[in-house]
Amino acid sequence: MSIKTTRDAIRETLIAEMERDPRVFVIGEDIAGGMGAPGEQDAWGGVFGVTKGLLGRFGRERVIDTPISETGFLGLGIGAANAGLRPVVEIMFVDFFGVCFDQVLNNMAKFRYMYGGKASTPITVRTSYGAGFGAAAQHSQALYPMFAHIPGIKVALPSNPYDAKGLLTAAIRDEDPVIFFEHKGLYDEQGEVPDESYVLPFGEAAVVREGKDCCIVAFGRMVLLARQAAEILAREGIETTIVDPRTIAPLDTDTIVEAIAGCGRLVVVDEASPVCGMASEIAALAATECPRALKAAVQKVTPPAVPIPFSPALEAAYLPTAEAIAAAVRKTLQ
Amino acid sequence: MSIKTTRDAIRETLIAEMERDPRVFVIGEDIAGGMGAPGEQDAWGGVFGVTKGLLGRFGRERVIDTPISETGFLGLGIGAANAGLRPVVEIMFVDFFGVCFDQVLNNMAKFRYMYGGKASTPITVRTSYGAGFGAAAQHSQALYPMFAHIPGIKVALPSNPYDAKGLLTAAIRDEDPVIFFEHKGLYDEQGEVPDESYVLPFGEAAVVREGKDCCIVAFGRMVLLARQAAEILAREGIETTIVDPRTIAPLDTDTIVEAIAGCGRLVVVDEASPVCGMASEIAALAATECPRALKAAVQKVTPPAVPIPFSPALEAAYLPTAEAIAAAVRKTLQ
Amino acid sequence: MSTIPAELDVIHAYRMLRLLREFEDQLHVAIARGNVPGFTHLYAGEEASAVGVCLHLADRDVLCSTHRAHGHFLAKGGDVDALALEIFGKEGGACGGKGGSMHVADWSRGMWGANAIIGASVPHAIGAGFAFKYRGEDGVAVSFGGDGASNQGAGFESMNLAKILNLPVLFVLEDNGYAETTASGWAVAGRPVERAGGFGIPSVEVDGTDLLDVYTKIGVGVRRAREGGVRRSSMCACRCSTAITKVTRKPTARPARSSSCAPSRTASRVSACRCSPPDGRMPRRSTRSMRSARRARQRPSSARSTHRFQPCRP
Amino acid sequence: MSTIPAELDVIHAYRMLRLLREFEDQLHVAIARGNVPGFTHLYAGEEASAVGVCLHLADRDVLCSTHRAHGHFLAKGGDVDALALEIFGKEGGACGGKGGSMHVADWSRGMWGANAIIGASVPHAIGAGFAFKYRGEDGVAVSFGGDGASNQGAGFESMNLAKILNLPVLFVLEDNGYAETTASGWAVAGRPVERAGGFGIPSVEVDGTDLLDVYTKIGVGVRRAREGGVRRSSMCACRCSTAITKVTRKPTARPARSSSCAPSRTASRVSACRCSPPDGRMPRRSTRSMRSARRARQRPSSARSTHRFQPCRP
Ligand SMILES: Cc1ncc(C[n+]2csc(CCOP(=O)(O)OP(=O)(O)O)c2C)c(N)n1
Ligand SMILES: Cc1ncc(C[n+]2csc(CCOP(=O)(O)OP(=O)(O)O)c2C)c(N)n1
Ligand SMILES: [Mg+2]
Ligand SMILES: [Mg+2]
Repeated sequence: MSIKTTRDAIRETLIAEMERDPRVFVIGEDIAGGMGAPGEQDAWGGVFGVTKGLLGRFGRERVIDTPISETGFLGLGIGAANAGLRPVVEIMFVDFFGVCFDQVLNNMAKFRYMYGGKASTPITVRTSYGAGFGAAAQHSQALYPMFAHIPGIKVALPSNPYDAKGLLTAAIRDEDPVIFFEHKGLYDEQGEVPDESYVLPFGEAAVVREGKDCCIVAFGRMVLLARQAAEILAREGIETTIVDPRTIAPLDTDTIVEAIAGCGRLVVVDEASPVCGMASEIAALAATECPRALKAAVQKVTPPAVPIPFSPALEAAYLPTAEAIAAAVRKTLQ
Repeated sequence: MSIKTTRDAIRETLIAEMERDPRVFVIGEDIAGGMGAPGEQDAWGGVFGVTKGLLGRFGRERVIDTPISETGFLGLGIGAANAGLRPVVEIMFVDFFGVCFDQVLNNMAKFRYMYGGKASTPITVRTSYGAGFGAAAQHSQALYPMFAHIPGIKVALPSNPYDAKGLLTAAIRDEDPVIFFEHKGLYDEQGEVPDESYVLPFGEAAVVREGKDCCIVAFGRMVLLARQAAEILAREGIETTIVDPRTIAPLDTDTIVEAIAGCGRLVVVDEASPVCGMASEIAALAATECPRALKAAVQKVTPPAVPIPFSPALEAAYLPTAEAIAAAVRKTLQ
Repeated sequence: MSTIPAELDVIHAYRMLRLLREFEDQLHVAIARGNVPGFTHLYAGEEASAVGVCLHLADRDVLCSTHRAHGHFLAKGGDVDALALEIFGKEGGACGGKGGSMHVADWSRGMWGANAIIGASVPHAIGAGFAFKYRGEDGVAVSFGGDGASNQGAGFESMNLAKILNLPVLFVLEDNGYAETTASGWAVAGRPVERAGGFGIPSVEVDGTDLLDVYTKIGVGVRRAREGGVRRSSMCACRCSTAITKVTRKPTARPARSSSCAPSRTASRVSACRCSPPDGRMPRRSTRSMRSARRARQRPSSARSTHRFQPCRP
Repeated sequence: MSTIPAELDVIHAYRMLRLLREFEDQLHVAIARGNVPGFTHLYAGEEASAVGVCLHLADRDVLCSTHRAHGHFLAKGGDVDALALEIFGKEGGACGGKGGSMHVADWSRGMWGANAIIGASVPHAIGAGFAFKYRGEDGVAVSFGGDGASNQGAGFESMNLAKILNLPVLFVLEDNGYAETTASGWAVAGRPVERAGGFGIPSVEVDGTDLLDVYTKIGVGVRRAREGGVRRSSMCACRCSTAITKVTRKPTARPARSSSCAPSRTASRVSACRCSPPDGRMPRRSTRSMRSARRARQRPSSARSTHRFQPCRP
């Protein structure tokens, strides 16, 4: 057990799984870096440095740089998975799923069912998401609700290094396709992470904090903001429960509903766009599963429904904040 | 005013708008049919025959068949719209947005905002959706919730010929991108449709039926099933309100919330997959806007979260039915 | 006129050709009678393409197919009954009735499935090829695609990847003259076979109605892929003879689920969904393959029905 | 050595080259100092490509660009101040600060915008070309893309469409040797310029550091597109001289939004984000274009910083 960043936790998971299982390989744009460019091997390790060091250990056979052909290499991963390998494909930014969306929507998500249970596509797709870095409309989206909408894939959304390691291990060992979301703002976050491997099962939410007054359900990096909000509120004497679903497909509705019903008040915090997002999904759970328990209107804390602006000032106004979450909680208590 | 099918209503709208505005043109796979094949011009008019007859009136300059390159020709439409034309692009089945999703997600939806309000992309994209035809997992999806999730596009979901004409007219005249959803099962539905042109503004729901006991919000073809359910229930003395939002982006939340609050009971019927779909979005509205008014748990009537099966027996079990809606309404009244 | 290669079992080859044709001919009748749900695309007339390629393949080799896959399924060794049951949506079907005609697959035979998104399966073939290379196996992956599919971005990206990663993949482009109603002569700029050249991939054009032509020339590509070396990937543009034998129609055998759905003019259109006679628009070359094998007794029925899909009113 | 075409205003051309270079050089300093938010991609070293093409264009012509667009913006006549303000995310910026470096546009000048999805803007160029043809205007649309972009499906589909619809479009492929860290010599199978041939589109390779070479050869393509006829679309593969001048870094000038975000090792990486010296890996051809114009005083700084994007901790 030692303190590690999310970046390092993900990297050590990849290394462990590649050592454990020769079928595991990683593929993506600049995932090693320097392909075809003598003299600068392993300079990058992906645009966020997550896969740095893999090339030296596993060589070009298992650490594969690609051209900018997401449909091609995601499809390659799908085919390799069908053939029994365990590809870990990186789509550099979640926004780029646009150019290879069909391979998710109509292919990897459909195979097992559509081919009568006879196909198996054990692929893991890692991707980065999230705003806050001046990356503007095409490099800052969250988008995971769209993937949760598609039956046939699993979606992990870790909020800390420990969960990242356990969920990624589970993803790689899973017999079905998983999309693994890494928030850009969490790569440098630190936390305790055991050195040995462990699996966090999908579909088990974490109750991060317990308090009787209001339940906050938050996703990914929003869990950090929720914790800050909870601190602010605690100083005011308001006790909150925080639930971090960790995976959104499958979703641990039991734990979430129990927490909502226990508090009678609900705030949902989601970095994704507000319509048909996870905030609505959780609010809907309250309405379908425990409406009688609700003592106040559910509050959604999300960005507005606009593309993500570039200017730092506008982007700051766009994103949820701890203060906005605290205000929403206070509102449920009025 | 005369009785027309949805197919004919859409066709006459296209003709009227093309006659009215020389900037309007239609483009898509086999939209006329027979390109490059002498002797069989205008044989198809699109796979559903909606655009049949346009070629004879407007010629190959304005009725353009394409290769199977959705990214290419949707992008072409976007560029042509940027240049001031009014393209009506057909994506044959909504499932095929997978191969051109980026043009929606990161391009047409983003331009106006991302370029500081200086770009304008008045494109209309028509597409067919829906199950019930043995078309299996890759040709039967609904998917509109994913589009509602993307800020920057408008989404129309007409449930009858009259609305189809008014909404399509509005879409083509709109300065912003619109995706227009046509349910395969509605093409042959008939209804009264004025011969002259009219515009139905986006963001105005229709209250299809009024009754005090329970509010049913239904989308697209589900409105038909909701009406059948209402008839069944009326015979049992249960009076229902039916709201047809008609457009899901923008969504007329005022009318919907008013109807929910008025009845105190809510059933949402959606053909899309249940997670992060419109059913959840409406249920969430109840939880955020009028939870106190709820006298019973909200009921979602949707397919299960699985790919769409081919076998007619399985497909029938997959889809919502009028009886399932009626049962859900009865449940809210227990 | 091609000579018959010594290693070719002509009787087996002819059996396969006949099997593919018979299957489609009988299915065609069932479709015309309204007994088949959903969308069905017949392979009649293109038999020599599937058979000529698959004669070079073993079960361990992988085939990635399109919406028009019955022939690929059978040529790759898939079970006839499982195919039929699947197309009719029955238990015991190759995919348990969940897939239907557009998704038939037999994974045990390396038939990875019909895939009804045009172009979508091409990258899976390079994935299979990647797996062969990764494991040091000598398998070959074959991607089938139509002339229409040749305009989807996925195929180009896959050719580039196959080339730079040096994967054992054969891309077969079955040009039957049309993508639905659109002529390939118009929709496909340049000569399809030359597109591979832009990626440095060797390519060859074969007569997709001539079994010997397909068998012989494709054999070179398959061997190149299997034996490795610097030019593993191949592309072949296969001109098939017949017009599009496309029959898409509505199911009728299903019970109406909702009573309010009054009969509409759909009904009349259904009857129009019968198989139209050969329209004579396509070059009606006879299947030289069969003649070469001196067993041809029948010309391919170049039936083409352009009736569009008519939604059934549930 | 090319001769100077009589109609070329060499002073104007040189001014443009210098403007593009000066802008990037000054921006580079601002970036290194941490004053520019988000991702910025400099065009330094590729000036002759943008200028050589745009000298043939008028405001009514359309240019569709990439993530590396400052040079295209200026060469197409965009306002320098509006560009700078946009890159800094300020009011008065070309997009009101909503777009930033990766989305700079000047619609009044036919500069349709930087677009940071690789390959995504290529189809928009054919849409612009379509509009010109539809309205009977003689405008030309130019699509710029990098060597990396040349492997995205969108570009292939667009070339095919441009050819069969006979649209006035020029596809410019700026091969600067790299897509991020990946060498084009490895990632791009075959010779890029030959890919157009697969679509029957005429193509030419030019030296992207030689203004006269670009200007002269591209002129043929632009004229062909503008004047119509049967071979309207062109493709040009433009070899640019410098290495990738890519500087992506984190903003520092922004106030921390959340107090719990302790400083991390990001800070130390920022300082490493200075412009590294030319790494000598690329052919260091001097900009002959400028020499040709006999005004070159300075070699292009082929600065290449490979520092990866470091998220700032909000
Ligand atoms: C991405 C996508 N676009 C459109 C379609 C609709 N569609 C089904 S078959 C077909 C024609 C295919 O033509 P081709 O590739 O030549 O195959 P063929 O039917 O001639 O065997 C089209 C356009 C589809 N299934 N997928
Ligand atoms: C679809 C997509 N994939 C990946 C990226 C990430 N990315 C940004 S720039 C770049 C390299 C582009 O290379 P090239 O086209 O050669 O342009 P250059 O930067 O060399 O000018 C990549 C991979 C992206 N923006 N979009
Ligand atoms: Mg075809
Ligand atoms: Mg480059």
